[in-house]
Amino acid sequence: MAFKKKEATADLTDSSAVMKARNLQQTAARQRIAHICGKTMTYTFLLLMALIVIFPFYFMIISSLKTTEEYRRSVPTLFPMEFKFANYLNVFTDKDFQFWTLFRNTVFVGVVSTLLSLVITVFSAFAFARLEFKGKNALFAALLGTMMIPGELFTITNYQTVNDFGWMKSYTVLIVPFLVSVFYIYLLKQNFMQIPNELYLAAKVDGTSDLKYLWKVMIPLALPSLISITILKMMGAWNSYMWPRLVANDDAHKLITNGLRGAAFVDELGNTDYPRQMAAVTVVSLPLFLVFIFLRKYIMKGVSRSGIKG
Amino acid sequence: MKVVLQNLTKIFPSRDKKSNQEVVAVNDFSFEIPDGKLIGLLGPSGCGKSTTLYMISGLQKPTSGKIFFGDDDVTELSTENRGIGLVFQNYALYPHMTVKQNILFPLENLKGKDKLTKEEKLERAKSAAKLVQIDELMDRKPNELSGGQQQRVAIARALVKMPRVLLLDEPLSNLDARLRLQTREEIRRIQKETGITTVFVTHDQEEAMSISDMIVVMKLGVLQQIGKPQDVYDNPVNLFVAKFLGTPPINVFNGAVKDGKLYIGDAAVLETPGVADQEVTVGIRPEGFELEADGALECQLSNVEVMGRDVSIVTTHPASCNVTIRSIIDADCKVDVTATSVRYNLKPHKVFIFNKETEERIYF
Amino acid sequence: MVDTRKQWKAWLYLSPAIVLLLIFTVWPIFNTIRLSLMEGYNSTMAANPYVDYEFPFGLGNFTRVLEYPNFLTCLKNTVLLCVITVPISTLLALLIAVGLHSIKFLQKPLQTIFFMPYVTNSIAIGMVFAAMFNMVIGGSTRPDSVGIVNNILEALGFDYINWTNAGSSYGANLAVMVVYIVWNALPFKILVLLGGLQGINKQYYEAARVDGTKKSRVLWRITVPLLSPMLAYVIITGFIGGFKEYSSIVGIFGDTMGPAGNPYRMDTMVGFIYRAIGKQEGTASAAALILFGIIFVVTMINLAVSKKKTHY
Amino acid sequence: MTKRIVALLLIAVMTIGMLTACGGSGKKGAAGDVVTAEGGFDINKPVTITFYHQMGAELQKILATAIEDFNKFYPNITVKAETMGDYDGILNQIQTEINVGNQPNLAYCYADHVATYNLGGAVQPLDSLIANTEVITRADGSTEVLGLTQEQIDDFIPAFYNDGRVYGDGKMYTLPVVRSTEALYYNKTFFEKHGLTVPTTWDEMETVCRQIRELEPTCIPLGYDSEANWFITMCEQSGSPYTSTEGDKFLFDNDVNKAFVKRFQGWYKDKLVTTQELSGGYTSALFTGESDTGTRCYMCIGSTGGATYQQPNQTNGVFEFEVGMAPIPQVDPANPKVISQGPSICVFRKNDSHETVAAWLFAKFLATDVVFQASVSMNNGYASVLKSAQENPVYKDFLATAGTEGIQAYAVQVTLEQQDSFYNSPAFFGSSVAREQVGLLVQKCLAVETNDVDAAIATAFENAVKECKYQVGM
Repeated sequence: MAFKKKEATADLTDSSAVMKARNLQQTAARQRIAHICGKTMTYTFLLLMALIVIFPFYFMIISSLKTTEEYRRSVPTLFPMEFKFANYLNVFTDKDFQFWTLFRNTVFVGVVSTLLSLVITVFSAFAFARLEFKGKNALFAALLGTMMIPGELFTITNYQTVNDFGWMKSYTVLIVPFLVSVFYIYLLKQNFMQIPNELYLAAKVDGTSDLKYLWKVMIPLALPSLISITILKMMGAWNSYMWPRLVANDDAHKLITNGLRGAAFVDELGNTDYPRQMAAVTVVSLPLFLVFIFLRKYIMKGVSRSGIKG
Repeated sequence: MKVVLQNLTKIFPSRDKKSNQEVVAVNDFSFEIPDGKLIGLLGPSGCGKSTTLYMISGLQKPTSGKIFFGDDDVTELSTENRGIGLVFQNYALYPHMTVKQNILFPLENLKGKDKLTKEEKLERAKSAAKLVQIDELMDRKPNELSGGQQQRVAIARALVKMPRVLLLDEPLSNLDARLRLQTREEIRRIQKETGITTVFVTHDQEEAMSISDMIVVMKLGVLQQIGKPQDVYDNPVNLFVAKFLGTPPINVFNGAVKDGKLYIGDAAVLETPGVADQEVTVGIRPEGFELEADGALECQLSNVEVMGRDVSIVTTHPASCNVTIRSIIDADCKVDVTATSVRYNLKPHKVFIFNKETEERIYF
Repeated sequence: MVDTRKQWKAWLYLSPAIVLLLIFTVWPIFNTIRLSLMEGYNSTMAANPYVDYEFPFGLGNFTRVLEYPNFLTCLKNTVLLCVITVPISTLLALLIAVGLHSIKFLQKPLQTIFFMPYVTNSIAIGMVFAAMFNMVIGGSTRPDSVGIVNNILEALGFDYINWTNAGSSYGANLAVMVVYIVWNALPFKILVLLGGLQGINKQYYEAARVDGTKKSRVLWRITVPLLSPMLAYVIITGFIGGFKEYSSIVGIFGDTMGPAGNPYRMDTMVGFIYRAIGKQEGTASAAALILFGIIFVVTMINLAVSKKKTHY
Repeated sequence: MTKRIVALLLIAVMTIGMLTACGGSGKKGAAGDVVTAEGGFDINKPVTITFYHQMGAELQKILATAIEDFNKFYPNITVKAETMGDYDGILNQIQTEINVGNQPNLAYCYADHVATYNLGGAVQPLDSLIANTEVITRADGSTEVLGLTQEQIDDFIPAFYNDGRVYGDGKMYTLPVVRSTEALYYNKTFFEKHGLTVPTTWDEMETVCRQIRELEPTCIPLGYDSEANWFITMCEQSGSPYTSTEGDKFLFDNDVNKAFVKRFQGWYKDKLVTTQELSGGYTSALFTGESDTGTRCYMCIGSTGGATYQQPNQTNGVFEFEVGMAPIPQVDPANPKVISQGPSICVFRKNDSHETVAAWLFAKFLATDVVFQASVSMNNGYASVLKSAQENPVYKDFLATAGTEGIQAYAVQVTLEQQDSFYNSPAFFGSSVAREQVGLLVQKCLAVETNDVDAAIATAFENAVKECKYQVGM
């Protein structure tokens, strides 16, 4: 057989794996070139894609610095000919765009709905991941099934519902209807499932209550996922548009995206003053962007830990 | 294939950005692995043994130094061009492939004139599987195998492309005690059968000693000693090696050499001609004690453990660096378990003395 | 063992979620089914306190959806967009994730950049894409307004392509939509796949390197199978999202969902549903249920396939 | 699992079937067309009314002033004005609100919107209010008739007033606020230089366009902004049917209409004309020369409300050319027809008649207040619907500035000059669909690329009618 001592050595001597000294250098050089080529290709690809991906962002920022006239040019300029920082000043001083009010409303709605949503998600995910009860799998499958339905059609009925509840034009109507996200429950459940069940059993043996166990063990271990959910939820508050416009578009409760798309930045003829709008969009995106940069590590961990396995 | 490491050094940049402290994983490491031998790289965790193995494999590049396979300088060669087989600590079997696919995988990478026909590949895979005795399991997935079986698959996968050098990273650490014994014999057998130069890394001295042709003891990236297992055991070059090898471990005392005699406490226990007067550290192998009623070294008896063939006597002594002293003597010797103390004579070749500062061996 | 004490405890923990879902998700679904069975239902008519409009019970709304002259166009666009964008975006995301995972220098800044679309406001995105692909005043002898994409084509020695304006071809329209949708889908997919990659034991790659496995073979034979749960996840959610495609098309083509001179050429199922809201909610409900049916079937097929193909 | 879901679904369907079968009977009362405040309107009873509009910042200032003026008369009527961004925003918001019965008290509206609101029976017919002769003593001691006096009615430009009565049931639903129309903007400098005549008919238009093409081979002589307006106005000018509130409703698929569309298709092919959608932007951009390459228009038919966009670029404070404005070309100059566009105001039904009357009073105030109308007009180039506004000295001065610089005044002037030519299109559930569809139809037909133009046009017409009917459930 090939693996008997003698034959093996014989095999090896005429195999190409045995290299003459000059071949060695050639191979070494070749592999160096291959390595450099590989890296170059990787970087070229990544940088090219990055360029494409970042372009709209760049465009948003340069547009926010252009004059209206320049923006309207039919061949868009890739760099502002003159910087109009006044566009930014305008964001904070514009009477139609009550930046601070909008900002405060959005932050309030975002924070409160995130907190409540986290509580609900944690409890639900815990029940699904750790507790046994009848119909658990069926219920979970049904929940996942709801993700497949085009949610737009809920609007009519939900509008009626919140109106019957008398929630119109309140923070409640902005917060409550969308507190439960099946996706978040799913994400967190997966994360919880990866925490060894022995920990739970050990806690039970020690007489730790479920709540204490959740608080002391599950939550710290699932922190990255929770942070991801927090960010997704905050982004939701930041970008929500249709529903808030419908149910709470009064000045006291208006959210920031509605402010952006509303009457502000529109002149008398209904034409949008894009540079000013872009400046506002940039300012509005900034908090999210910063949050993302600072918490990037956790978001990455959160997703990788959820280890989306069936 | 002989493997030569020449002044191999590996420095890792510091992980902690602030401190800027570099980590020297392997420091100026040189030795030669003779053709067809099984070599155990031995040392406590963090000693650089795995790094050394990885540098031989080509997965890591040395910071300086050279590696030769035979006469070929392979330092600059990347791993796939070195013709090595590597078995990972946790086997790294592809979980989505069957045993057969796992074993075939390396063969499918061959190109050019090395390219094999389908039949040849299967033939090779089968004989490799046979060699490690897993030919019955070819269609299973790794998660359907026991640890020992996975280990064999990993070895088969490493062997199937007929490497010039086989490298094993902690091959037994994931196995239970019984399997460990069995598997290390297996490794020995396979190595013998194939005659492939094999290097394996372990922190378990017993494992290394039991199957290696040669062992290499490392500490903090520095080579301590190379040799046949028994030679190293019998002749450790320093306190570290002495302490690291042997179960139960060597007993260490504070002692002194005075006028050509070795003193432990007040007792002169051994003649040490030609050794200058100094404070020393004394190492005595457990089997280096002989019960004698008028022995030179008196220890307080605390416990006697009868282990069948041998008896292990646990004692204490004020000069001992360890809490207890453990000696192993023949079961035929009667020990009075009610006595408060025992007296020993020492076998000179089982006693090593070391410089107090440098911990280097002082020969006598 | 299922003990009864735990049973009620589980339901207690689930109660807030269940109550909210019952009110804001389950009830609307039932209501949708109800409306879909009321022929010709129009919410404004139904709200009229003075006139009692009749909405007979039956399947008329469903047949009406199928009778819609543009129904096949909607279906075709929806399916085409799904079938084209999901593989492209998944593949690109995979390559980017693998690339990002393999580098050290610039890794973090690049990661941040690839997630930027996530935090870029959707208003900006629509306008930018319109500007990028823009060109041509209809009927003029020379293009008047050229987007950057055409500038690039010109630099590469190609002719301008009319992407979205009057007289543009279906292929060009589709291409723009594909680029836009893929662009939009990338960050999430990269995020998930990168997360998955970080969970893969590095030794598999070292083992492959020792064996001299080619990069492409490592990708297809090792990375892809090991990532298969995440890939299945992004593909399934991609399909679900793809079947609901609407706002992206409006973002590029406006409410008429097509280039000038060819309105509703890029119409989709959800586009149809949206237009029916406010006019024919019964039909809209029926269409939503039909869409749900399609998504359900496709997801089930997806799940069945992925069960066979994912390796765990 | 799947079986269980299916079973659940079946049960649900059956339950709902029964629900629908049983539900919905005998809810309806009589339509409250007539509003009477018992014992007269009590100006001291506090009431809040909500007004939805789409005004931007500048107009909101004007509105705020108007509300202040109104509150001098009725201090206890609090007007809450909310902007919905644009007209579609108003429509969507109100339509959803009607479904649950909490629509606002009054809103800026287009006729098509009112037709939609009418489906829900939400709009208050104004006839009884207009006819109401109750005299109210206002807070400042002055008096007014609750309804409209004949004098007030006569002060409205008739065509605009009649915009409130286009719903096929003979009832009046809205009051006009300001109006715009379409006008022909032309490059006066260019026309004078080349001795061109401003066209008054479509035949003349074709001639002029061909002349201009000779002079400037790369140009597109005419830009027409709104395809839908073009079609509807051509129907009116040709005397051919467009829509009707009765019967088949969508009547625009006829030979006369096909003929003019085919003619314009020829123009488009010969590069004599382009439209907003086909050119990818307001054609005014081509007219003013904002586009920096060769293509430009020398004529543009656009809204008088968008006059500022027809103002050419300035270099060193000098306009690049002089703009002329003229009525749009006609089929029959003896019987001119132009479109009437612009916001009206409608009042919504409320259970509390006090609220309804309060809303009416505010609607009436906006519709008849010369100061408000003139201010709006001067701000955006829409024309006041009141004849008396033209007597207002400030407004008069404004109108006198008509020209390239005072292009808004110019636009108002042209609008007012045509006050006898306005037509109204019928509004009903589906009229907005018709409008959308004919706009798309023009786009489609102009861009036809096949050789068999007639067949393509015929198919397009047929499909457009089909789509209209489908969307309203006919």
